[in-house]
Amino acid sequence: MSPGTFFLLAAVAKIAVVWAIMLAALLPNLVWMERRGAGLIQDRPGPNRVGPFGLFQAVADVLKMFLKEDVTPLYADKLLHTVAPAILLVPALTTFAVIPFGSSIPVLGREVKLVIADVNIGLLYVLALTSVGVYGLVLAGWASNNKYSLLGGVRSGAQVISYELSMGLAAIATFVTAGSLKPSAVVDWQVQNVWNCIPQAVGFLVFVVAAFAETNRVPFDLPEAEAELVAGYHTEYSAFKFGMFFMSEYANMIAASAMIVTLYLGGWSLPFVPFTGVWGGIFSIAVFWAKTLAIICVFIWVRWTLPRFRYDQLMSLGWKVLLPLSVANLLAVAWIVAMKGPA
Amino acid sequence: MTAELLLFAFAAGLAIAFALAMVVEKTPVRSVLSLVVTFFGITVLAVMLAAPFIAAIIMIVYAGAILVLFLFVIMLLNLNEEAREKDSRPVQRVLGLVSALALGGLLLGLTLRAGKPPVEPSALPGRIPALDEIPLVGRLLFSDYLFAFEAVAVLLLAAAVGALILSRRRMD
Amino acid sequence: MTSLWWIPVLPLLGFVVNGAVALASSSRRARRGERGGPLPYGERLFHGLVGVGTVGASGVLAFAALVPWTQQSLAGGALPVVETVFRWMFAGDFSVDVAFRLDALSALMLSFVTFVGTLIHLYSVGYMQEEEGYGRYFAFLNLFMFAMLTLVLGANLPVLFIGWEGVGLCSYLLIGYYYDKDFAVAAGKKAFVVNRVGDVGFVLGIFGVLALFGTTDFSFLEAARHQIVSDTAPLSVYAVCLLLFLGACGKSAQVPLYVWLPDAMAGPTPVSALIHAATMVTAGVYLVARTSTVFVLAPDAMTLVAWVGAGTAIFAATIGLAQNDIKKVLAYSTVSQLGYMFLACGVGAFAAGMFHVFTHAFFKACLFLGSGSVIHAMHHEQDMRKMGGLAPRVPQTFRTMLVATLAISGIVPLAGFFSKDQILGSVAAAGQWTLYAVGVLTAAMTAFYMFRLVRMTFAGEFRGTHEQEHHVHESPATMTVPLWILAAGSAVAGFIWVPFGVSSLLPRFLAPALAEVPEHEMSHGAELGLMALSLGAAIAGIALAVRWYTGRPAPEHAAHKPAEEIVVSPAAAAFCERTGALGTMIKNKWNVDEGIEAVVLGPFRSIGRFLWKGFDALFIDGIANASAFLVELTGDLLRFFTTGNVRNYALGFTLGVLFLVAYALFR
Amino acid sequence: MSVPPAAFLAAGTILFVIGLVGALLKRNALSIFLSIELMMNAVNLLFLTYGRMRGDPSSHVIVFFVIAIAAAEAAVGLAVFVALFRSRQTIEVDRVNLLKW
Repeated sequence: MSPGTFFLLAAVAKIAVVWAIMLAALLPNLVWMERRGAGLIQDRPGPNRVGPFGLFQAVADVLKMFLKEDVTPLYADKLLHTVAPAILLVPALTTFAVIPFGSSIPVLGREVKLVIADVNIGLLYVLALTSVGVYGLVLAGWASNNKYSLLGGVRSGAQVISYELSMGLAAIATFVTAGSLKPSAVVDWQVQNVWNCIPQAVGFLVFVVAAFAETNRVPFDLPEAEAELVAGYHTEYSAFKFGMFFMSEYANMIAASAMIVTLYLGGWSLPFVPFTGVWGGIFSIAVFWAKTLAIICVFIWVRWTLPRFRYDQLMSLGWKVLLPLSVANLLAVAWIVAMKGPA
Repeated sequence: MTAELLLFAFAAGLAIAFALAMVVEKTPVRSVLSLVVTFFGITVLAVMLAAPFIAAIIMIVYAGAILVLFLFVIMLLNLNEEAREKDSRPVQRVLGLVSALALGGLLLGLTLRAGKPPVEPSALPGRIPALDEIPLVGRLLFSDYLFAFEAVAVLLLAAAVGALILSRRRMD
Repeated sequence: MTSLWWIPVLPLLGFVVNGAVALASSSRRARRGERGGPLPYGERLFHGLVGVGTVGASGVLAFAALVPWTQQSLAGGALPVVETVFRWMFAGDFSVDVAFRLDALSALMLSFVTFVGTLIHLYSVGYMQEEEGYGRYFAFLNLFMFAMLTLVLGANLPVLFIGWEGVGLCSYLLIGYYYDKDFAVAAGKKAFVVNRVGDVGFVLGIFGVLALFGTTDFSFLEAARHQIVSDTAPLSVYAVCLLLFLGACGKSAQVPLYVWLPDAMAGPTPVSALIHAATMVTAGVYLVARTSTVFVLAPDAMTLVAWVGAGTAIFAATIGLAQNDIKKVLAYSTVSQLGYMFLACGVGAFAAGMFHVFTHAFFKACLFLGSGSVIHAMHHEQDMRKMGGLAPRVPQTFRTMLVATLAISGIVPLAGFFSKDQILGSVAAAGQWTLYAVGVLTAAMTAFYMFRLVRMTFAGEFRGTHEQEHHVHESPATMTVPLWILAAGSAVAGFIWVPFGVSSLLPRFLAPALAEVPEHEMSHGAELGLMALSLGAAIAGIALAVRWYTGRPAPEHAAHKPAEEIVVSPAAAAFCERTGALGTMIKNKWNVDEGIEAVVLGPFRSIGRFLWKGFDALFIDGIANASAFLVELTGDLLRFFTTGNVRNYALGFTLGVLFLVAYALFR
Repeated sequence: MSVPPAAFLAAGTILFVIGLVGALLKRNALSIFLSIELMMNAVNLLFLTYGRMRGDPSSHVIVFFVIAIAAAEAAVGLAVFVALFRSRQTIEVDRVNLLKW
């Protein structure tokens, strides 16, 4: 088998693994998790009718989405109204291309790194995708030709752009220590040294808060603040298009959690545990997803615990607190690295 | 070999097609979106030119920031459709089209003539190795182009302040 | 000895503090809309304490520095002390430090400048208490002290020049103290402008010194003493001396640059006493004495100095004969006495000149302060024709002024006698008998007009209004105490020349700092004879004044007459009638101001008017207007292309690029 | 490089011309601005191509600067449009002709 063919096959296999885990296993059940978690926190049962513990609720939801009537408002821009959810969903799903979801597995005598594309501009790739995702929100709001939608779209656009800065700057600090823009290099650095959440606690904090804002989750879910904007940018969406928004929200959440895990929580690694051989590789995958799931739980926990910010509070938090903090963090990290001299 | 050619054809075609769409489109929002797609095509071309960093920057800065800004302004000013009435300056229109196309032809000639590489590319020792682009650019930025870099920083600051002052509502 | 620089800096601090407080206070008053009126007691106390305190402290420091140095110097000679504060400027080999120098000359100046200065500050506390600009006054007075002390202590010509210009500035500021009065403003301007004429000479002189000796530091004096000059051509030394003397003329009010000094009396009287009698105006003499080693290299320049001095002395004295304003008399007297000093310098008796500077400071300050006290008593009446009979009403002022008047008249054994006699003796010894005759004549005139002043002011009966008569009062102690101290000084200051033991104190002390001029020996008898002659001249002047100005025939309703119609002395009036044109000329101050107006200012105004109307308005403005018209025309033509439509512009831009690209492609 | 550089150059030039046509023919100031952005990126592409041909990484730096300056320009330009719209209620360039005097 030529290296080219092997590379191609390996890539396909990796994509299959990631999507299988994410789309088939994680995504539908997150809805169930969220609703059960909400029930737990709010001291009520939550969905418990469909299947054991209501576990098949996800299947029922998906079915419902497919079967409902797809309504497009009369004065909407039909093309953009249709495209917008896709624009939102695609970046969320493709972020995983650069996230290392495991160490490496020996297959047919070759080591296969468990990352779909280990490119050297990984971080920039993620940021670029995030910035494209904004279009989904803004266009959905604009195309609906509805004032609530428009306000929601503009709000979310501004919010995502604002927090993207802090998020990027916080993330850059981890790449400065690792000396590379490859996410896999960051994980390797953490394996050799220490998890970034300890030396870069400030950056970690900024990144997590910004991730909440980026995913439009409570306490930053102003674009869809139901009290003021009905449902924000997806007010005019129904059926499967609404389903895509729904999916993309959870996909974004998974992507953000995965980024947090990769950059700050050691990725697929565990301290003092070597990952070698086939089983080590598989175990590393499990570790990675377990960590991601834990972070997702934090997301859910926060959602049902904290109240929503006001819009001006959101903006001043982003520009006046997080941005200076992340810049200071970056400067401090860069200074320390520069003091240590070239690696 | 052919895969690369195909990719080029796809990206360049995408860019040109959507650039045309951008010009033809009457709705500003659609124009902006077309331009985003064009930029996507340009990004692909940049990656093919061993400039993934620049490609990502184009995506982040242009698509992620500048064009979103355009969208915001469009929404803020509620510019739904360009005026339907006929262009009141037909001479201007024809002359513009003609001169632009003439200039295009000339430029094509000029670029293609200058396009012959001075040396055989493969013989160049200093060819950019795709993997080392970022350190290379970084080192250039902070050595040979340091002054320009600082000047651009100041320019950006000035632009930010200027934009704030320009768009501020007059407090009467 | 390491604190020389504190001496000028202390008054500077006083200036800063007083100035800041005065500014704050006046702006506060302006904000509250308060106008005029004296300051509250607390503010006055503050300004007085700061003003007098800083100058007094600087005086204490000065004496602490100069007394030991003087003792050492007299005991066996002491080298000048030079204290460098910092390097000011340098270029190639040339460098100037801000440095201060204590030697015999500056010690002498320092002693009376700080002493008299402190007394006058004290006097001002009382004199100025009614004034609104009390704080401003003290600030400027302190600034003046800073400048004067810098002038005196400066160890090189540029530093001296700072002081020189500084005192000029303060003089301007204080002459124009009553800035709401036109004549005060005009007088200040006049002083400033006339001084500029002299300063041009001084600056050029500094450059000349630099060219001749390669340095402006006073070390060049020693070089001159040993005739180490880069350019031995007598003409260049002569030119430098003339330029320096021009500066001295401006500052010390010599003919023809004396015109500003009488007008300077527009300032408050203590200012006249301090700046325009005792200290600043003697700076010119100081400069000539300081650079005496250079002057002796150019004997012709010395002769000129002597003649200018003598001419000024008699010229000003004649004008003084007929003045009725009490301060004007003193002003012309000052000019005349300054003439004496230059006369002394001119015949090579630099020590005698400096001696007269020293004694003059005491009695002229005393006279001015006395006149100030009289003016104070008379509620700002300065015309002597409105006075008379004040002796019993202001007895202390009268007595102190009488002492000072006797001193200036040259009555033995008061200060003026010794110094003036020393000058005249030196002139005679040098064999300049014409100059000597002028000097004796001037001495007689001096005695006459000074006693005329005393008699008109204090003798006879009161000629002013009844209100004035009612208000006449003796001044407070802050004014009389300085008067008494200065009167005492006028009485005894002359004794520092009197030979005790082997040789006289002062010349021995000053000798190292001055040029050595070959002594002309005179017999003891001749000396005594000359002394008697000058004393006789003075007594004759006094006698005439006492005879003419009895003050007795006070016309009945003088109080209601305007001052012009009051005839104080019929005898003097009759004499004046008999002299005819000469008397009128003297009354009109020789028409010098009018002459300057006609000869200098008139043509200047004409040139200025021509440049304004003929050159500027027609030619320069013409160019500007023509070019503006051309631009307008071009603009009108080009207007066609500016449609205001951006797309047109963009199209034009594109076409331009099109042509450029075509050129690049088909070239 | 299996794709000839001339192809990249041609693509860049075509994009540039399209942008130019847009800038000359559009009447909406915003659209004109968009066209100018397109022209800039076409030029960026040409820069990258030439840089690749000569093996000179300076081209990347130049492009970097072009992007930075474009960002500044966009910020100020859009602010100008907003201000313009506030005072004239339009950003049609044919109706805004105050550049006349």
